[in-house]
Amino acid sequence: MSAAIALPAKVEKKKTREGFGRALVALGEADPRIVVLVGDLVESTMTSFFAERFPERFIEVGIAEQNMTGIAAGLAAMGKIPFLATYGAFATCRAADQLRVTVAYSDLNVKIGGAHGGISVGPDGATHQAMEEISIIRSLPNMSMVVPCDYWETYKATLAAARHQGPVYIRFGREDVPVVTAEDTPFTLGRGEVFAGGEDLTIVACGVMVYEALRARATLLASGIAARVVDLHTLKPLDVALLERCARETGAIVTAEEHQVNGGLGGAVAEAVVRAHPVPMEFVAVMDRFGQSGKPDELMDAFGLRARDIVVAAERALERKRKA
Amino acid sequence: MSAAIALPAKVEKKKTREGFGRALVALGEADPRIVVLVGDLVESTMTSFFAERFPERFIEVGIAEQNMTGIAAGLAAMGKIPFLATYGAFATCRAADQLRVTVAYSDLNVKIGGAHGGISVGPDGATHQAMEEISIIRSLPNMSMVVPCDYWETYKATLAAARHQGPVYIRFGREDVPVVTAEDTPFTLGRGEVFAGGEDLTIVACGVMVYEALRARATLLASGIAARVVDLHTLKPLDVALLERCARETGAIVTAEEHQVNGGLGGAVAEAVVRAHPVPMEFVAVMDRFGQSGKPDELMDAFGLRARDIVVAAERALERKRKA
Amino acid sequence: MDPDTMTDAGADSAHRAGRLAWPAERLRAKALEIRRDIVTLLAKAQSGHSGGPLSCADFGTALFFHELSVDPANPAWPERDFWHFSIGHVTPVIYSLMAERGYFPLRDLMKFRAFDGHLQGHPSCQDTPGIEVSSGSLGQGLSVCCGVAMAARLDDHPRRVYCVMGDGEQQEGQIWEAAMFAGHRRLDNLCGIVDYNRKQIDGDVEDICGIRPLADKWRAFRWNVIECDGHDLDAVLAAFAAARAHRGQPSVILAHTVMGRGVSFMADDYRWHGKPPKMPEAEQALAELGTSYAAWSARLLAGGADRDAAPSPDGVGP
Amino acid sequence: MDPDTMTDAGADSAHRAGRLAWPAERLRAKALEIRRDIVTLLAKAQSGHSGGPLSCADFGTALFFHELSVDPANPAWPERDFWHFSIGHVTPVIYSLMAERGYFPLRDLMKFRAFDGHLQGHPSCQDTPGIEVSSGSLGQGLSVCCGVAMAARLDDHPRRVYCVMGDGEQQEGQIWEAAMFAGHRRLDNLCGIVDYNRKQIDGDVEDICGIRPLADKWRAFRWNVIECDGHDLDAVLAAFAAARAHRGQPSVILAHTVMGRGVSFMADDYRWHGKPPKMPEAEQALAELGTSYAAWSARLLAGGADRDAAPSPDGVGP
Ligand SMILES: Cc1ncc(C[n+]2csc(CCOP(=O)(O)OP(=O)(O)O)c2C)c(N)n1
Ligand SMILES: Cc1ncc(C[n+]2csc(CCOP(=O)(O)OP(=O)(O)O)c2C)c(N)n1
Ligand SMILES: [Mg+2]
Ligand SMILES: [Mg+2]
Repeated sequence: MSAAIALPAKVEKKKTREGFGRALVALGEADPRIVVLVGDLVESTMTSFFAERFPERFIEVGIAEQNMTGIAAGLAAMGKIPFLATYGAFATCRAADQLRVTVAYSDLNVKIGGAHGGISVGPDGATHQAMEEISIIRSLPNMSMVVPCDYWETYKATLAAARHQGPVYIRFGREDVPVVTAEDTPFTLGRGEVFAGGEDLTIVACGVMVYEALRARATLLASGIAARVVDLHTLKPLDVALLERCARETGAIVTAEEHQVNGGLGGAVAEAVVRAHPVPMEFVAVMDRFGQSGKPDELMDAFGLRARDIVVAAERALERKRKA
Repeated sequence: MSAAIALPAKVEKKKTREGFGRALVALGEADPRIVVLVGDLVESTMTSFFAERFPERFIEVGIAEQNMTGIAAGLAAMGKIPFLATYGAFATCRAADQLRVTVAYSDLNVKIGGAHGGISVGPDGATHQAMEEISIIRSLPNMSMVVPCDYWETYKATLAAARHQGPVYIRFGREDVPVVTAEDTPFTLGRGEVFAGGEDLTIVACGVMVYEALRARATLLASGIAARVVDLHTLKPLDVALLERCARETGAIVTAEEHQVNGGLGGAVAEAVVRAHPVPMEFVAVMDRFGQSGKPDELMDAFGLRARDIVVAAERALERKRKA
Repeated sequence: MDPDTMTDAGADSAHRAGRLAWPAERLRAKALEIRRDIVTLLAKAQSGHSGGPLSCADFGTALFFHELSVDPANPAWPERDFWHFSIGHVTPVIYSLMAERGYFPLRDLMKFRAFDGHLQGHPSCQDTPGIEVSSGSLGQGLSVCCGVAMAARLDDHPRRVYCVMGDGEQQEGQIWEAAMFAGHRRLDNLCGIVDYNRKQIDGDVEDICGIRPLADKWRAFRWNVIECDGHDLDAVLAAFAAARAHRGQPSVILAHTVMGRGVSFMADDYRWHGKPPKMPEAEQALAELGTSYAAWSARLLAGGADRDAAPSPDGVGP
Repeated sequence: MDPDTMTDAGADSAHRAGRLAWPAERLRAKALEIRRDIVTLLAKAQSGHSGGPLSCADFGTALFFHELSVDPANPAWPERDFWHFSIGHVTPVIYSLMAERGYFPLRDLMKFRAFDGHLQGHPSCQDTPGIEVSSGSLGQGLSVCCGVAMAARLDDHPRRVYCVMGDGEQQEGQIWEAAMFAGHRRLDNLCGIVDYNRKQIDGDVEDICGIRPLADKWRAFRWNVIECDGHDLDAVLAAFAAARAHRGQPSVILAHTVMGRGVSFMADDYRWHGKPPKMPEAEQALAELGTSYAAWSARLLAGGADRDAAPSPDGVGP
């Protein structure tokens, strides 16, 4: 069912947010109900494509994320399909109460594009490196949430969000990231994809960490370890059946995310695993600290978000699996 | 080290928020740096005691939770020890960005009292039943968080929050809840307490669910099952050592909380357990749905937050432990 | 909730569309019934807010029985005006207005805040037909209404949008974000109404965090400001008419009211913001309002929709 | 960070306390240096904001070298005034002002936004000595300053509190919450400064979500409003003096400025809000400012604190 994803020989890189921006145009062409809102961040969120193509359905709200969220709710209540865009830090934290009461409790058809997720945002530093979105959005009933791994997945997640009835949050990063999927790689909201097979352990990743997971897998394979790689793009609803299968079949799990360790992807997987089939888990994540300024690469190294960190975690998990 | 807590023969009931209100007065007497802020909810948050006793150190901000959080930060930057109070839904969601950037990233000495946590708030309904605080606060670096189980624990948590340098969130409910601890029951920020011994499984609870856990333990004991009960009042930092010990010694864990299941107490414990010693876990919590109006008792029944629900979960966990 | 319960009103009354455009005198009589409903349902629930609902009762009646173009039997009627209470805590008046107007049977009011009812403590669009967006966290409603007004503009739809706010609520910054947006966009299909009762939970608004000069604030945010006595129905109707006539700016009506208005011992007393009358208090209040708990609760429980509310078929008045 | 690096400035200069109270002429010369710093550090980092820092450069220099009572060698000096940039993105001007004033060595500016420096993209009080509260999410700073002003009032302390805001930032509702609070509490120890450069990220403020009439807004929130040309240092000093003299209300200075001011190709162009000059552009900019990248970066790297900044021992001026 799932397409096998090989590490590309030559890595093409593209911004996930560009997938968002392009998909919005495609959506806009197909459906007049699509409306896009932005909070003084047209270029950063790549809503500029839509703004140019459909100026009459583009609403610049200015620096007022709470208001933007409420306006989107009002548009949705009138049958529009609004996509709002700002940095993830502000899309979640600044408008959390608006998301909770006006959007989620009302179950309105609002789509949220949260840009600049993760530490790879780079020199802007901690305030702009959103790393709490999964924890916050997962706690709100009725919300769906996707953290796509590359350009194409973001593109497809954006289309899927429009099709889905109800609020959806899509997280994307700032930097160019390796394109690991293809235009025809399957994508279903709510389902994880096994990108590479293996029976020794499972690496469950989302966002840019999917690429790191594939690289880690290659390294592990060289020492005779067969790691399964799951792209868990949808954080909510969670693909519990797949996670249970991976826990049973491989007996150890490493999660990898560019997000706080508390309540993120790792937390979501841990919750599923202890309920279904408890196995040793290791977490590759930001260890409950704020980000900082630096080059994206420096930061990914310093915060331990690299393939090599996944390899170390995998070895620890395997060791524990053997001892258990 | 931990005091054994027996189910009281005659149940005295008291509001946890009263423990907050009383402790603020005691703190105010001992330390002139204590300042209390409220967002148009003096009676509900029981900051009225402090307001009457120290009107000059009491700041009524009005209905502006973002501003209140920032003002508290400014006071803290000048060496005051501000406690702010409002409903938990607004203390977290409405001011999440202010908590993140101004308070937590600055690591300022702001204390937050979040009232009306949980569904037992009753007739006010979903908007006023805060059930996401643990997920949100746990994701913010530098924060500490306590969910006390009764009047005395809230009182002590409030005193401990004042002693601790850095931001602390304390969650309390609306209703009278059984007083299970005594004035001299030990309380240390960051440490869970074993309230009752047992080797068959562990029930980890916080807030009002501690009482339900003790009741569940009594029921289980009648069928020959010895459940350990842990009062995990501090959600952050987490008492990982205690949780590991419980996992090892009892081999199964049930968590019980009046909070969303995603990223709450159960999530925190699951994260610790899969890293330390994976065991079957069952979650008693609000299952990713909004609350509703009703009498507190009706709601606790309907949402499955009763001793009997813990008993059922315990039996499931034991069954899984046996099979594993 | 049983969907059948929800459509009782539609079942036993003619299809009702459009504005009722009742005259002030008739509104006065209806407002008295709304007050009786409010006291009765609060006494029954023994939970909920008394003060704000009573201060909203008169202009609320004018809104529902004169101004709004709606079809209670078909809440999603595409031609409807949009109304929203940003102050979600005034559900007693919201639900009374809705039931009296025919959105659901009057008897449902007797299950206010009840576990087995559909009338949540704060408005929930997932529970109550006719509520379009949930509220209860203050300060969020005007933004929603900006979105609805923008949708109408996009669709070139004549819909008008009404947003009821509190005066204490004016302390929430999001109100001013929305105000700035609406002023900037010249959303003249939008009309705000402030229940200016000078009270909030902890006391006088001007003591807690003064909002004066409120008219200057709205003007500085580029709104057309209309002030009126929010209990004088002639004045309220004139204010609505002025708002409707005004072009190029959104309008806000500062409706000067008295918290708890209509019940002597509640009037102008902030301590009645958030509590219901105990039964003896309710009896006294209902006596002042010319009825009794027994009589009025019987009327409500008798259930059906209010036949008086049926408009002429062309939907422009009785 | 090596704490020793941090106190260089204190080490090689006299203990500096209090206000410098420099005259306008001297401020003009310093403002030119601040602009050179800004362009140089941005060119080095190849990341960061150009436009806002340059529009803040003149009134910022007046604030730091005339108005503020601070002790850069002892940032926690109890008698200090409190200053805070709510617009955290203008770190280039903040850090230049701080370094020139002696908070840390000038050479640190060459590690702006660097992984191994202490100068974060947005102000971080955990990283940079002298930053008291972190910022970077817009709209939060005035609330912090209200808290500081309240603390001063509680302690009967003469501290003055200065908060720099952006004009785009005025769209954030939290600003108006804080404005309402400060007006209500008559916090006359508080002075806001709006960098009124008429631009924000996506273009003209008035196109995006107009904030006009801004003076009326602040007045309606009970503030004393002072308008001035934010690049005319005599006017800025007069504005600060007027704010200091005003009793019974907080004051806000609407400093009319030009985004990117001082660099011809950046001036009044919103596209320079958030990007740094590429090296050839920086050379051109620095030539316009009377220096070169080589010369100015050498000055910065030479490192020490600016000796000119040393006040007379009584701390009331040079
Ligand atoms: C964001 C938020 N903060 C606090 C509350 C709690 N609360 C409910 S009503 C109210 C007072 C509202 O005052 P006002 O708008 O004047 O309404 P009135 O008391 O006149 O009915 C408060 C503080 C809330 N519902 N939402
Ligand atoms: C809450 C929040 N929303 C959005 C941003 C992104 N942002 C940074 S600067 C800026 C524009 C600020 O405009 P203005 O205050 O006029 O500053 P200027 O562009 O003149 O420097 C925006 C939208 C932010 N930092 N914080
Ligand atoms: Mg009021
Ligand atoms: Mg600007």
